[in-house]
This record gives sequence, structure tokens and C-alpha cells, in this order.
Amino acid sequence: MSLTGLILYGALPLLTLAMLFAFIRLVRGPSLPDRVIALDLIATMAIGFTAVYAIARNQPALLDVAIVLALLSFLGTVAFASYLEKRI
Amino acid sequence: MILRDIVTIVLIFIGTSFMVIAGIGVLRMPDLYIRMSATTKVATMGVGSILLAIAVYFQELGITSRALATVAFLLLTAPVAAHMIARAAYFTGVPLCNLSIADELKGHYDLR
Amino acid sequence: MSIVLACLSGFALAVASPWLYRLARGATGWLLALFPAGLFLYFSSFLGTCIAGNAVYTAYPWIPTLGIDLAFFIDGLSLLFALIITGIGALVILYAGEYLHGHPHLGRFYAIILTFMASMLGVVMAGNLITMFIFWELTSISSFLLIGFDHQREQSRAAALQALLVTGAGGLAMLAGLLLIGQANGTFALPHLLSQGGAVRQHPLYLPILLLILLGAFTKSAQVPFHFWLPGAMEAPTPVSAYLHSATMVKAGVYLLVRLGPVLGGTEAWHYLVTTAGAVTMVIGAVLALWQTDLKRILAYSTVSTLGTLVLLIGLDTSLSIKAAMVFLLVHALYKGALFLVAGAVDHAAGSRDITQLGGLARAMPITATAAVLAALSMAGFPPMLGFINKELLYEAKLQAPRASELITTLGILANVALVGVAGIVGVKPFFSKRHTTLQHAHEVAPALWIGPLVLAGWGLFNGLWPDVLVNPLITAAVNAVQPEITSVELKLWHGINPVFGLSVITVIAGVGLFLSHDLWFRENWRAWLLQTTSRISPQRLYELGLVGLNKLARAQTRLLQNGYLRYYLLTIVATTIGLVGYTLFMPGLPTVTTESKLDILVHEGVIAGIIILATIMAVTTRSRLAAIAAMGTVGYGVALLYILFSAPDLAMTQFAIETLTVILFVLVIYRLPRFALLSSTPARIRDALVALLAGGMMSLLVLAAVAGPFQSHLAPYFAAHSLDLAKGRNVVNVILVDFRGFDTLGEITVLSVAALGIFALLKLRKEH
Amino acid sequence: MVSLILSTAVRYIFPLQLLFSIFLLLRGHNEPGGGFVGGLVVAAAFSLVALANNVWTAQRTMGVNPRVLIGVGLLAAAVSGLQALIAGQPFMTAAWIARDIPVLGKVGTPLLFDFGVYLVVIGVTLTIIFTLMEE
Repeated sequence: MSLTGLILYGALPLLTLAMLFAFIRLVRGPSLPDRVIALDLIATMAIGFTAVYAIARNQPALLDVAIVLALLSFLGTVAFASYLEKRI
Repeated sequence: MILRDIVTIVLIFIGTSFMVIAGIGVLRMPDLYIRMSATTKVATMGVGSILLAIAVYFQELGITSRALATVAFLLLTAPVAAHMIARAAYFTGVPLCNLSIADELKGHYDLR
Repeated sequence: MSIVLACLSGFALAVASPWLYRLARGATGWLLALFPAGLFLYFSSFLGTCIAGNAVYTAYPWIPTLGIDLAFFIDGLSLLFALIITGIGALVILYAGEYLHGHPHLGRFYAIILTFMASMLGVVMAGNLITMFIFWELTSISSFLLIGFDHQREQSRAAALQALLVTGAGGLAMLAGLLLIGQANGTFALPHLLSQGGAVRQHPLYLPILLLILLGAFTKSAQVPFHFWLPGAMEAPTPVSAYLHSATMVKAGVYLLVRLGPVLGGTEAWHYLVTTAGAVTMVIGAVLALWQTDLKRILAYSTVSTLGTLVLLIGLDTSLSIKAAMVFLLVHALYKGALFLVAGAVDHAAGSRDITQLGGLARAMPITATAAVLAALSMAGFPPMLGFINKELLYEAKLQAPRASELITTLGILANVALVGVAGIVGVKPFFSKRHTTLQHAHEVAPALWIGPLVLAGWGLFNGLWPDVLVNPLITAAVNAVQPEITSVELKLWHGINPVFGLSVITVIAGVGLFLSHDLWFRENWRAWLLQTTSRISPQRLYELGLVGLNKLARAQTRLLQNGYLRYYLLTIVATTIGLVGYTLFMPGLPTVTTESKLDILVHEGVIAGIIILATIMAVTTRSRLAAIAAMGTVGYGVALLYILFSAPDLAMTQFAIETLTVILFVLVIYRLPRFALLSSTPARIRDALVALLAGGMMSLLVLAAVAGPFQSHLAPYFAAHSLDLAKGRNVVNVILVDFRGFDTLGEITVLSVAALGIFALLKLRKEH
Repeated sequence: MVSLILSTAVRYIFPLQLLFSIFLLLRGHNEPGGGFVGGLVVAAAFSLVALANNVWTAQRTMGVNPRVLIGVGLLAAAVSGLQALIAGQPFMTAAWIARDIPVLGKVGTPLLFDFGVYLVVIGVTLTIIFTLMEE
């Protein structure tokens, strides 16, 4: 089984499955912070997904996307948090 | 499958399994605060190991340094984000689950 | 070169005239009148060449690509018109100087009237259809300005607008016709058109062309359905009515018909349309003229009737009828111009234009009275006057009309009887009937006011007695220009006793009888009844209803489309997009969406797509705005992942960055929005859902169609190949953005900047309120 | 309720983000990146500072009013195009410096144009975010 095959049919489906779980939490999440966490988790998983896909397709350029995502994803969480605090 | 590929695939699978555990954790945990502990720590570990896989697989200075920079960066931002959300949740009165024994923070903050 | 100067110098003088007026004050009228007089002499120098039958054509390229050049073409026909325009122009300007003496805007009046004269000259001398059209529209505009000269009065503003709308609409139709003619013949140049006129007649679009041109001519020359603007135009000061609305501007339609006769004429359609329109206008104009009380309105309606006769003669299309039309053109210009100026003098001196009050002014205004009588005689067609010769010619032409000559002759007699009556009412009654109202202060008017009428009426007498001195050559030149076979025209005062003379005598007797019995049949109640019944179905009423309808339509349409609700704007935009995209998509010829393209997507791609769809549904159905934001965040991340799957790092990066900033923006905005409430009713929500689904469906079909079709773009390889050597960059996406298509990006960032400034202004503005 | 942890963390993350955005901008020609993404990253960085403390500190750290950046950016982009006109070529033709600059590699007007885009994007995003936050 080649490396890419393993990844494409092994790792990636699992990753997207995990993403689905996070999304279910986002849908069900009773309070807003739950949804925010789910979104943050999806973002982290997206970083993972990009990195794995970079290996699968042997394209180091995709790594930069992962960096940008890492830089910015936590900004959303902070924005939600500051909004929540200001509203009370 | 040379050694490099084997190590990469092992690291990737470790990372992916962490991710799935994080997913399950966020779904099954009873209340917000426990869920957060699951997601933040575990997910960061997962991404960390995947990025290590990249460093191992591409073996070029430029790429490895960027991969390690991302890991460092994630290690820096994830806890801060988790902290902020927990703070906001606690202040907005997100309840602890009924199983929790005690709320050590009660009384320390002048909740409006 | 001199022709262009002659024609366009009018505009220059028009611009200078307000300052000239400030300098020369009272004498400006006399000074400015010299200019048209000079032009009159200049144009009569062309008489020699035109009689010999050849024409002068000079052209300067103006818009060569469209085949439009500033061309001037003088032949007998345009010469006749040019002489009328400049001759009467001089007298009218002189007259206006005195008539409007002391008026605050007299300088502006001179400017507009000179602009009109120059543009009228332009119409009759234009050698290119489009140049003629431009001058044609200029005359409409100057007529609008002149009718509405006394703009304090509401009626004059309404009349000016009415005139502009009717003639303007006709002009628009005519433009379409002219363009089609130019397209059919391949050129707009007049001499070329006249020489091979046949091409348009065989052209499949001949009928629409004819209708469009006729529409333009009939609105300008006030033929029946469109005649109502002419009596309305009497709101203008009298010199304007004398000049524009009797002698020159309303004849532009007649000129157009005669000029394009060789191009469009000779067919059945031309004959029937033009003749019937002319005959109907002739009769209605004459009948209505009898029943008016205001001096100028009587003259206006009689002008409508005369225009009808002219159009009728052109419709008959025999060389005799064209000759009769040319003579009538000249005669009418002379006596109608004189009568209008007399009406102005009477109004100026006696203070009223109502014929029921006017009477016995001859003693007080002897010279004006003589001019009035002479003009009236010419109008009625009494022997020594040119009008008599003209009436004879009219009857001769009508008798020999190719078809339905009896009907046309009887209608002609009827109209002429009415005109003789009108001549009496206008020319004779105010001066010689016993005075039964208190108009003592009537006094003879200043010389400038009676020179005009006297010269014009005198000219009618002189030409009547010795026609071959001036009239014959001019009319020969005019007729030759239009009729191919050169026929020398000899007008004689006396043709001996023949049926035509008999008809003429009958008409005169009946007319005089009509005039003398004026007080018998001219009952106020009859008049009121007639005007009341005709006004209900008159075109004037249709015009007013049309305007009201238009306003209502505009209001309804605005209420519908601009109702201030953002969602309706969105709805309209989306609906139109679906309509257009749908239409093109299902048009035949497009690669149909092949359903059997095998689905070779991998598991992870499927899951991501699933997550995107679920997140969208959640975003739409959730009741909490923040949940919606989170859901949209997921959609954004999903799409970015798709970009990664198709290995487009640049796009993915931008998408992630945009996603995060959008979340921030939403959070900032949400903070200020009111509590979440379900505002729209369920049917509205269903409708919106439907439109959304349709839009989504359409877009996906579009993508499938695009993918299904054979994709052979030669752009991608070009950019990929040249990205390195030309633009020295390996990242093709950025190279395109910055270098190859840099200009588009420049546009985009400008749009971004303007958007940002707009938002800044809106937010800042809101704070002040 | 400014969280001490966040503002200290931001004090470390902020320079990293700026550095990375410059990195993205300069190598945009050869690898993924470019003016647009770089600008967005800087805008995110400054809005993070604004979220962590308050809008006025963010504006002070930025030093220049974002609307000025829009103007300067557009000017830079236009100038990079106009220089071709001055040199007699059609508008927007690129002009390159002959020698390769060690770090950046080829440098030329497209880079200036990219820098213009970079500034405009920063200006646009921050104008909107700062105006919203100022209320």
C-alpha cells in the first residue's frame, strides 16, 4: 500500500469523521461557547487536514496555508469571547 | 516503504487518532468546561504530531522550520483561546454539569 | 466654404446678440434684421445656378466612420425655403424689436430666434440626413424655448412642453427612419440618395421607414392627429407665431416630404397615407378655424388647414400638384406672416385679440388696415393677388388628381370657402365692422410694427400682378429640383374662362356670403357646444391622458422596484439572475448536463461537502444569530478545504483569512442589532426559500454544464508558459493578479477603497443622528 | 474586562503575525502569498490587538490612520503603472531592476503594485473594523 494511498483512504476519512463529530457538537451545542469550541476544533482539524494532504500530494506549498490558518483561527475564538464578555 | 515513509505514516495515524478522540470527547463530555479540556489539549497534540510527520517527510530545512514554527505558534495560541472562552463562558453563567463536586471559583469574581 | 459660414454664422450672432442688445438697446432690432436681409441677398445669388437645374454640394467630414459629414446641398427647393426663412426672418426680428420693446429678456429673445433661424436654414440646406436631423432637433428645442418665452405663465410652459413632446417624439421616430434609409442606401449623403432613390422603395423595410418618416413630418407639420400643439403654441409672443408657427418651422415637415419624395414617394402606401392625412387636416383645420374667437388661434387653425392642403398636394405626386404646392408655400408664407404680424399690431394697439370685441380700427390704424386687407384678399384668392393664381393652380391640380379627384376637389372647395370666410373675419372685420365696444384708445402702431405686414402683403400683390419677374424663376427652380423632367413654369394672372375659374368664383362668393353672415351663425352657444363635444375625443385630451397615465406608471413602477426594502432588491436581483442564467442554460446548443459522468469522489471529499451543506441548512434555520455565524464559519472552512483538495494554496489562504475577519465583523455588528425576531411571514419565508433553492440549483447546473463541456482554454497554458520569462515569477496566480491583469486589480482595489470610505461615511453619519 | 493573559500573549503573537505577513507579501511572486493575503493577515493582527486591549491602543500601535493607507496604497499601485507611460510603453507594463537582489530575487514594478494592494487591503479592512469598534 503506497503512502498516499494509505493517507487518502485511511487518515483523511478519519480526519473528516472527527470534523463531523465537531460539527455535530456545533449544531447541538446548547450554549454559544460550545459552538465556539466546536468551530475552533474544526479549524485545528483543518490545519491537520491541510498538513496531511500536503504530504499526500507531496506539495510543501500547502504548509503555508496551515500556517495562516494557525495564525488566524484563534482570532475568531477571541472575537466571540470578547463579544460575550461585552454583552453581559 | 522506506523508513521515512513508515515513520511519517505512524506519526500521521497518531495525530489522526488524537483528532478522532478529540471529536468524540467534544461530543460525549457532559459540560462545556470538560469538553474544552478535551478539545484544546488533544487537538493540539494531534496537529503537533502531524506537523512532525511533515518535518520528517520533507526533510528540507525551509519546510521543517515552518512546520516547527506552526507547532510553536499553536502551542502559544491554543491555551490563550481556551482561557478566553472559558472565562467568557463562566462569566455568562454557563452551568457546570450536575456531576461536578465543587465550583472553586465561586465567589472569587463579582458576577454581575 | 461660404455656404457653411452663411448657415452657421447665425449661431455665432445668436451668442453675441444679448451683449449687442445691452449696447445698442432700441436699435438692436434694426441692426440684427440686417443679418437675415444680407443672407437673403446672398442666397438669391444662387438663383441663377438653381434655375439651370444643377445644385451646389459641399461636404466636410464630421464623423467619417458613421458616414456623417457636415454637408450642405442647395437646389431650387432649399433655395425657396432659404429665401422665405431669411426674408420673413428679417421682418420678424425688426417687428420683435418694437413688439417686445422694454421686455427684460429681449436680449435672450434675439439669441433664441437667431439660433432658430440658423437651425432652420440648416434643415433646409443640409446635405446629409443626420446633419439635417440635428438641425431639425435644434428647431424643436428653439421652438420650445420661444413658446415658453414668457415662462411666468403656466399655460405657456405647458404649451411649450406639449410642443416639444409631440415634435420631439416625431423627431425620434424620424431618426429611426433616417437611419434605416441610410442603412438601405449605404449612405446618408443627400445627392447620392436622390440620384438612386429606388433602392429604398424595394427595401423590405420600406413600409416601416415610410411610417417613421411620415410620423416625423406629420408631428412637425401638425397634421391631424398631432395638430393640437400648434394652436397651443400661440402662447408664444406674436413675432414667434408669425415666424415659426406659420411661415417656416411648421413647413419643415412639408420640406422633408418633398425632399424625400424621390426617395420614398410614388408607391401606393405613400399616395394613400399622405393624401388622406392632408385632406383630413385641411378640412378639420378650416372648420375649427371658423369657430375660434382669439385672432391668433383662428390663424393657427387656418395654418393647420393650409399645411393639410400642402401635404395633400404632395400626396398627389403629379408635377402640377408639386408646382401648386410650391406656389402655395410661398403665398401662404407671405399672407399668413402678414396677418399674424397684423394680429400682433392689433393686440399691441387695441389691447385685445378677441374678434367679438374688435371693430372699426381702420380709422385709427390706416396702414395696418391696408396691409391686413391686402393679405386677406391674397388669402381669399382675389384676382390681383398672387393668392388668386395659387387658388387656380390648386383647383387645377385637384381636378387632375389621379384618383378620387372629385372627392378631393369638393373637399378643397369646402376648405377654401371656410378660408375665405376666415380671411374676412381676420382681415376685414376688426377694421371695418362697426365698433360696438369701448376701444377708443386704439392708435396707429410704430413703423417697425407695420413695415413687416405691409412689405409681405405688398409682395403678394406685386407677385400677383407681375408673376414672371420673381415668382416664375423661383418656382421653376424649386419644381425642377424635385420633378425629374424640367418643365418651365409660367404663372399668368389670367387663364381665361374655364372650369377652374368657375370653381374659384363659386368659392369666393360662398366665402364672402359666409363672412357677411358671420353674426348670424356665430352663436356663442353653438360654439361652446361644438368645442365641448370635439374636446372630449380630441388628440389634446388623449395627450393629457397619456401624460397622466405615464406619471401613474412611473409612480407604480417606482413603488414596486424602489420600495426601500433591501430584501426586495435582493429578491429582484437574484430572480433576474436565475431567469437569465436559466434561459441561456436551457437554450439549445449548450452542452447538456451529462448525468452519467461517474462520481469519483473520495470519502473525505464527500464528508466535507456534506458538512458544508449541513452547516448551510443550520445557518438558515437556527434562531440564534451567533449560531448562524458559527455555521457560516464552518461553511467558509469547508470551502477553503475544497480549495486545498484542488491544490490552490493562494485561494485557501485568502479564504481562511477572509473567514476569520468576517467572523470578527459579524460579531462587531451583531452586538448592535436588536433582539432576534422572526419578522417575515411564513409565505414570505417560503418564497425566499424557493428563490434561494432555485438560485443554488441553477448555479450548480451551470457548473455541471461548464464541467461537462469540452474545456479548451488557451489562457492557462499561455500564462503558465510565460509566467516565468515575462513576469519573472513562478506563482502564476499572483503573477496574473499583479502583472498580466494588473489593470483589473487596480480597478478592484479602487472599488474596495470606495466601499471602505462608503462604510466609514455611513457609520460616522449614523453617529451624528 | 481586559484579560491580562490575552494582552500579554498578544504582545508575543503580534510581531510574529506582522513578520509572517511581510514574508507572505515579499515571496508572493514565486510561492503562494501576495499582497492580498499579507494585507489580511496584518489586518487580523491589528484587530487582535484592538480586541485584546481597546481600539485606541490599536490605532496608536499602528501609528497611521487606515484611510491614509488606502490613499498611499492606491498611489503606489497607480505609480507602478504610470511609470510605464512615462517610459513610453503601454500602461502597466512591468519594469525590472537588472540585478537580482539577494533576498527578494527579482524586484520590479509589479512588486510595488503588490505593495500597493497590500496597503489598500490593510487600509480597507482596518477602516471598517476600527469604525465599527469605535462606537
